[in-house]
Amino acid sequence: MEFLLTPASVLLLFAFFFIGSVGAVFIERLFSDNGKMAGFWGHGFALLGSLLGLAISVSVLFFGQGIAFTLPTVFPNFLLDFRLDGIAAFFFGIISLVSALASIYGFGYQKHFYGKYRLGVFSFFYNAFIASLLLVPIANHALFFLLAWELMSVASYFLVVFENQKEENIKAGFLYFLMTHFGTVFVMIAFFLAYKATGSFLFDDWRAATGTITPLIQGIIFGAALIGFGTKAGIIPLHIWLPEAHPAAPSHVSALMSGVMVKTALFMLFRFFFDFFPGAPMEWGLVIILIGSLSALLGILYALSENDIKRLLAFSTVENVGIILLGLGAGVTFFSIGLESFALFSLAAALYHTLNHAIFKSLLFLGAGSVVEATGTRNMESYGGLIKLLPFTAGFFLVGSLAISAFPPFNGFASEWLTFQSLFIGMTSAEMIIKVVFFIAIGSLVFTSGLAAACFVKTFGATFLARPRTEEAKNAKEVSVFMLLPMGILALLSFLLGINATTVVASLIAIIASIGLIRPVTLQFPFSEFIQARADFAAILPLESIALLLGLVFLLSFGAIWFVTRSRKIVVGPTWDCGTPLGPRGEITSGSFSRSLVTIFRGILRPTRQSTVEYHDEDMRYFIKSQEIRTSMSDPYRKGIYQPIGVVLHFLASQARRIQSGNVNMYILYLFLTLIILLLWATHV
Amino acid sequence: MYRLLRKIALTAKVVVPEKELLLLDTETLGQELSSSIKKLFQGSLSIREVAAGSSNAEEQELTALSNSYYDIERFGIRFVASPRHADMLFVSGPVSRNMTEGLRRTYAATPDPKIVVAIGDGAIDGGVYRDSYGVWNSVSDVIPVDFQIPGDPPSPKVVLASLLKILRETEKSTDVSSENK
Amino acid sequence: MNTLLFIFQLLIVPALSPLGIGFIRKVKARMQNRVGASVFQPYRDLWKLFQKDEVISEDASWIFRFSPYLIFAITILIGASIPVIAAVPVALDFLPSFSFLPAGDFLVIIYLFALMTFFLALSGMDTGSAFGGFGSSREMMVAALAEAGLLFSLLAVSVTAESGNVVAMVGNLQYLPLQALFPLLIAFLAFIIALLAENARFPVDNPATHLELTMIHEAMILEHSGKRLALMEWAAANKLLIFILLAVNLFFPWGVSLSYDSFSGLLVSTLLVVGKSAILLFGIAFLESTMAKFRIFRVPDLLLTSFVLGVIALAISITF
Amino acid sequence: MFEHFAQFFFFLDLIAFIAVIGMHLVKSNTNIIRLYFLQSLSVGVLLFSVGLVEGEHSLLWIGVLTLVIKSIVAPIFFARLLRRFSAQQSANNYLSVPLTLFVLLLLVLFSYSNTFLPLGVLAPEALGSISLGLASVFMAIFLLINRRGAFSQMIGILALENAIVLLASFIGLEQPIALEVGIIFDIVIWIVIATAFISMMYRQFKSLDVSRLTHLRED
Repeated sequence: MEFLLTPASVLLLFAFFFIGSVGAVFIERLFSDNGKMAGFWGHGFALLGSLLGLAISVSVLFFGQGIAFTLPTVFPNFLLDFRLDGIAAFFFGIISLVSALASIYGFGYQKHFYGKYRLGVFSFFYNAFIASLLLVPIANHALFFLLAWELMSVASYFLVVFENQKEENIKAGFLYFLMTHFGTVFVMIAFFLAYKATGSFLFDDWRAATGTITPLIQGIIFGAALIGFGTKAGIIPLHIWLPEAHPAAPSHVSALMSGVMVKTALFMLFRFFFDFFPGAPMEWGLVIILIGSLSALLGILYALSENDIKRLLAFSTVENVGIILLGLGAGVTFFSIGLESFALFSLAAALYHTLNHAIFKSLLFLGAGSVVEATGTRNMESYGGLIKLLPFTAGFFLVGSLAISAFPPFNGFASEWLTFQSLFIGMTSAEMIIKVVFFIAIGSLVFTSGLAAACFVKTFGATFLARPRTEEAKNAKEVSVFMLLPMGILALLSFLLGINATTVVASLIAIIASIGLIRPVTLQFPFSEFIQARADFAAILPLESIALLLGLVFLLSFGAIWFVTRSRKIVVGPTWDCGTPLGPRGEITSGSFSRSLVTIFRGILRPTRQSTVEYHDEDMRYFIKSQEIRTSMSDPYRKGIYQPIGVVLHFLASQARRIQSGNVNMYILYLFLTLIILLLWATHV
Repeated sequence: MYRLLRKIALTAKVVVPEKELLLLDTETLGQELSSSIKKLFQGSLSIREVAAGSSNAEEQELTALSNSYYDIERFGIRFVASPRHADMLFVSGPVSRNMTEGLRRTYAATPDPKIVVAIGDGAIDGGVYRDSYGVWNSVSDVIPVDFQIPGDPPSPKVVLASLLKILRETEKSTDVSSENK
Repeated sequence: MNTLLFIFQLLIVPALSPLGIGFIRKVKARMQNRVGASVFQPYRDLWKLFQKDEVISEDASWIFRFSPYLIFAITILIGASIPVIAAVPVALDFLPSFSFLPAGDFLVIIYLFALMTFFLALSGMDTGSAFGGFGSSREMMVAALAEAGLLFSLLAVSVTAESGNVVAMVGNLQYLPLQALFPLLIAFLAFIIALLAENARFPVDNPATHLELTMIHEAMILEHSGKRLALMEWAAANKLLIFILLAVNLFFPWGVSLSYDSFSGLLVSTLLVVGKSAILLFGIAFLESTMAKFRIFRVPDLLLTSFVLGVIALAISITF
Repeated sequence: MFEHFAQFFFFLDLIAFIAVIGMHLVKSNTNIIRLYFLQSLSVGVLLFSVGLVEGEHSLLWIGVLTLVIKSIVAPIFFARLLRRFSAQQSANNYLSVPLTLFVLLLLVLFSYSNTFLPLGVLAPEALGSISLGLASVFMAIFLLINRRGAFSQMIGILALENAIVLLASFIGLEQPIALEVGIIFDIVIWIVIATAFISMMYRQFKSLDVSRLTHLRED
């Protein structure tokens, strides 16, 4: 096992991904089986790499011994510095777990692309994407991190536009590219400011130089980091790319993007606020909480009004990111007012929700992927009755919906319960401003969890229950075992993580403690300590006993009732609908299900509704031949924020074009003038 | 207008004199009814009323059953919404063409053990609408009918009395069948 | 001895809940100067339904067949974990660590009720009938909005009683001075509105009607028959009784005995609890007989007032 | 040792400086080539002699290489190019001659002004030739701006390159040999590209006048 703790294992991991990506392109050349072999090769090596990654992170967490090493490079100020400490190992583990399962899913899903798209290219970018995802948490040098960050954005861009025959995928890819680089600009601002303040690109120096940073610079760095990583995480005003890009990608990639890529941004936020520059003032905590509650509430509202299953899941990612930010913000606030143990508690809640969201969101995305694979369309209005055709997918999707709506025996409840507790603690703190903000946070979290339950009843009900509404849904078939296995594992995980929540919380607190919040920065972290902490948590969050009790009571009642009514027979007859013969359109659709809630929140959602009526003869408008009602949601962000910015930019660009006179000499004149000005400035400054 | 007024003036106020019916008053009738319901339906009989092309006369009478004077709820009888919840089906009116499918579905949707009762002359043999093109003449042409309550429409008391008769007969038939089972 | 109490605690709520429903129906009948069915009629209804066969729709999946059991089990679990006549967690003799205390946390109760509504709505949609679908859609709307008022009112109580567990709350509240319990009155109002919304009582939904446009809870169980219908009715009755008991014991905690040993204490506590619940049930029945049902899109304003009342109660209870 | 030949180097520098001025004034393309030949010759000789003086073998090679390519191969190549397109004449300026001269004067004054005094610290003894070199660099750039004909602009770039080499050698920036060879190699590439560019332009617009390019801009 010691091999796993040496730098060689990390390098071997990236070697796997390298072979996977480059090899796949050649394999596609060799075999003319429209990419089948290349797909297997790519997904196979991605699986190998992720399993190794999982092994590394588990061994690091278990032995409590981090890995840190540097690789010199040709360029002077650019070191490939790796650092796998407790918190990085946690995220490393999540990423490799989800990518391993996504790769297994990929084996089954790839027949979706035979003949239509080049699987060699897909495997190349797929492996590059996972490699960059794994690179992000362990990069310990600013430029190295930016390289990994950029590689991640570019690789995911190509995966988003991979199915390029659909026009909207290209547009989604473009918007995604634009927004991620808008975010990367702010990330760079934060990094270069930090470089200017601490004089080096190495994160270790940043950690050491915490005292020297002036509050103003620290404020700007936090602001830039929040906006930069917020764009990637998809907080509300900067989220418009997320519901476009995630559904466009192939399902197991969107599971990776939603489940894991969003978390890398949150990981860096965690690093910035607690690892590099701890001691952020209280206002930052409150800002994060407000952003979190806004994202949570609006995210689930938009999810509720969605009829495209993958867009719905993408919006629900925005909601869950909001919930994670609530925990993070609470941590920052407590840390700034000196309540360290509560800070640890709420950070553990945030990280726990990160882990849970990664699991049940990828489960839901894989489920949605197999539904899309079976029916061929993403529109929920054309699903229905799939539980009888895709029984296993429906079962796992149900587990995912229960977990995401935070119901007791599952893991979603454990982390949401913890977030609630940390918000309750904050509510009773001294200052008035903290009380108000925590009130808002609790209010938004309560409404969010209520609406999340409504949203996932709609999703599950409209997709799987009652009768198939269209032909595609009628002849859907169950997906291959490759796709069911990862979903099964994820469903089991989300139940197990829910059951022994106390172990997970205690170990998370041990991990967080290791990044120098309490003790000096250490690679090692005291795992023995966490065993003792587990006991007092068991009293607070007794999820195992709730699950046990529910199981016992269920068996008791089931047995008693079965005994009493064993002689009764069950007759299967047509659905009673006040006698009316029920066609496929009789049952409720996803749009009409959420209609009541959308009408209540119409102030925020601003639903638009056009109805076109066609009469038999125009002048006598009595007998209607056909009537069509089209309801849709207006996108206030695109109209309110991004359209005006676009107009301004366009205006500026058209002004700038004026200097483009087309005459070569003019351009050289501009060059010459700037040269003169620079010389003057250089010599006079 | 004149013919209508004449009809109102001439029709007798009391259609069926009470003593003629030789029936007991509501109170005692109700007690016997609830005791037999206790025996047969464990004290709770739920009825689903299906208007299969009826002239709504029977419905008026049945609604009267749940007013404060008759108040059948105290004897354990309840009118329910869905045939799924019902033990007994009251079918009124000669089954019209467009209600046939609905009636069949209702019958199929009622769980066993169920009793179908045709209420009112219309349901029994078509009544005033007999042999018209739009009706089936009687409920028994569409679904198997167990009992009938004559009257156009039968007064609430008649309904109660016939209900008691129905339950007594089913009691006897269940006793017989349970012996020979 | 403890096992006996354990079983008593397990069965008390399901045993008494039909009585609550019967009492409300009796009072409503009396209001319409009808004699009305006897108070024990719901027991007979349930017993008859258990004896009947079932007709299940062909479109229904295993969720329709499975969820009545789960819903019923959840109500029993919560019923066992709330303080009925004594605020004391009881554990089995031979398995001391195994008690209903953990399920008493008020967040767990709220989310268990949400789980119950989740499966109720799913089984409503499962048969593909238009009424079931719309019933579920409205049910989820009401449940989503009512959860806020519910949580804030219980939160106000938990903050005043400094404990998250319902059983412990009742114990702590008894020692608090009267004026500390003042904000709980506002919280009580919020809780009552949430109670009416969650249990499909009057201003939100009419339990007796079957008018397609207005029914919410009834619409979802239109397709159930036989034992599944019985389970649904019983679960709804359990839920109502649990809410009543919570409202009574949490907001007016005096008299609830803190241990099972003194018989006289238990007697007083039983009388008090029964009396207070009767008053509350009478209030609900009175409400149902004297006011009209709200239009569906005025219900959110009602639930919003419950949310605001809850927030006010919480704000006051914190500042003191 | 360097001082004895300072006069001689300054003289070579002066020739290159005059060559660049000449390029501004002369009308026909062939004369521009001749002036370019003159400039590269002086640069080559300078490099060669500095190599001799300093005893740097690398500079010797560079000097020879510059002489061979820049002053022999390039002019012949260009002359043949001009003959093929028979575009000997068209080499006029944007600005009239007096204005051009006035701008040249400004540039020379600017390079001699004290803004570049700190540069002197690099090679105190050769201050005069540094500002001269700077002036020739500025004038070469101005040549690019001023000339209408694409051909003369091309030559202008090469003249600029020579002026930079001259300035660098005076300041004493001993570029490593790799860089020198690299630059010369660039020149070769540039010549190939320029010919292709000129021939395409010629075929397209039947003249080498740059102003025709303006309607290429899509508005």
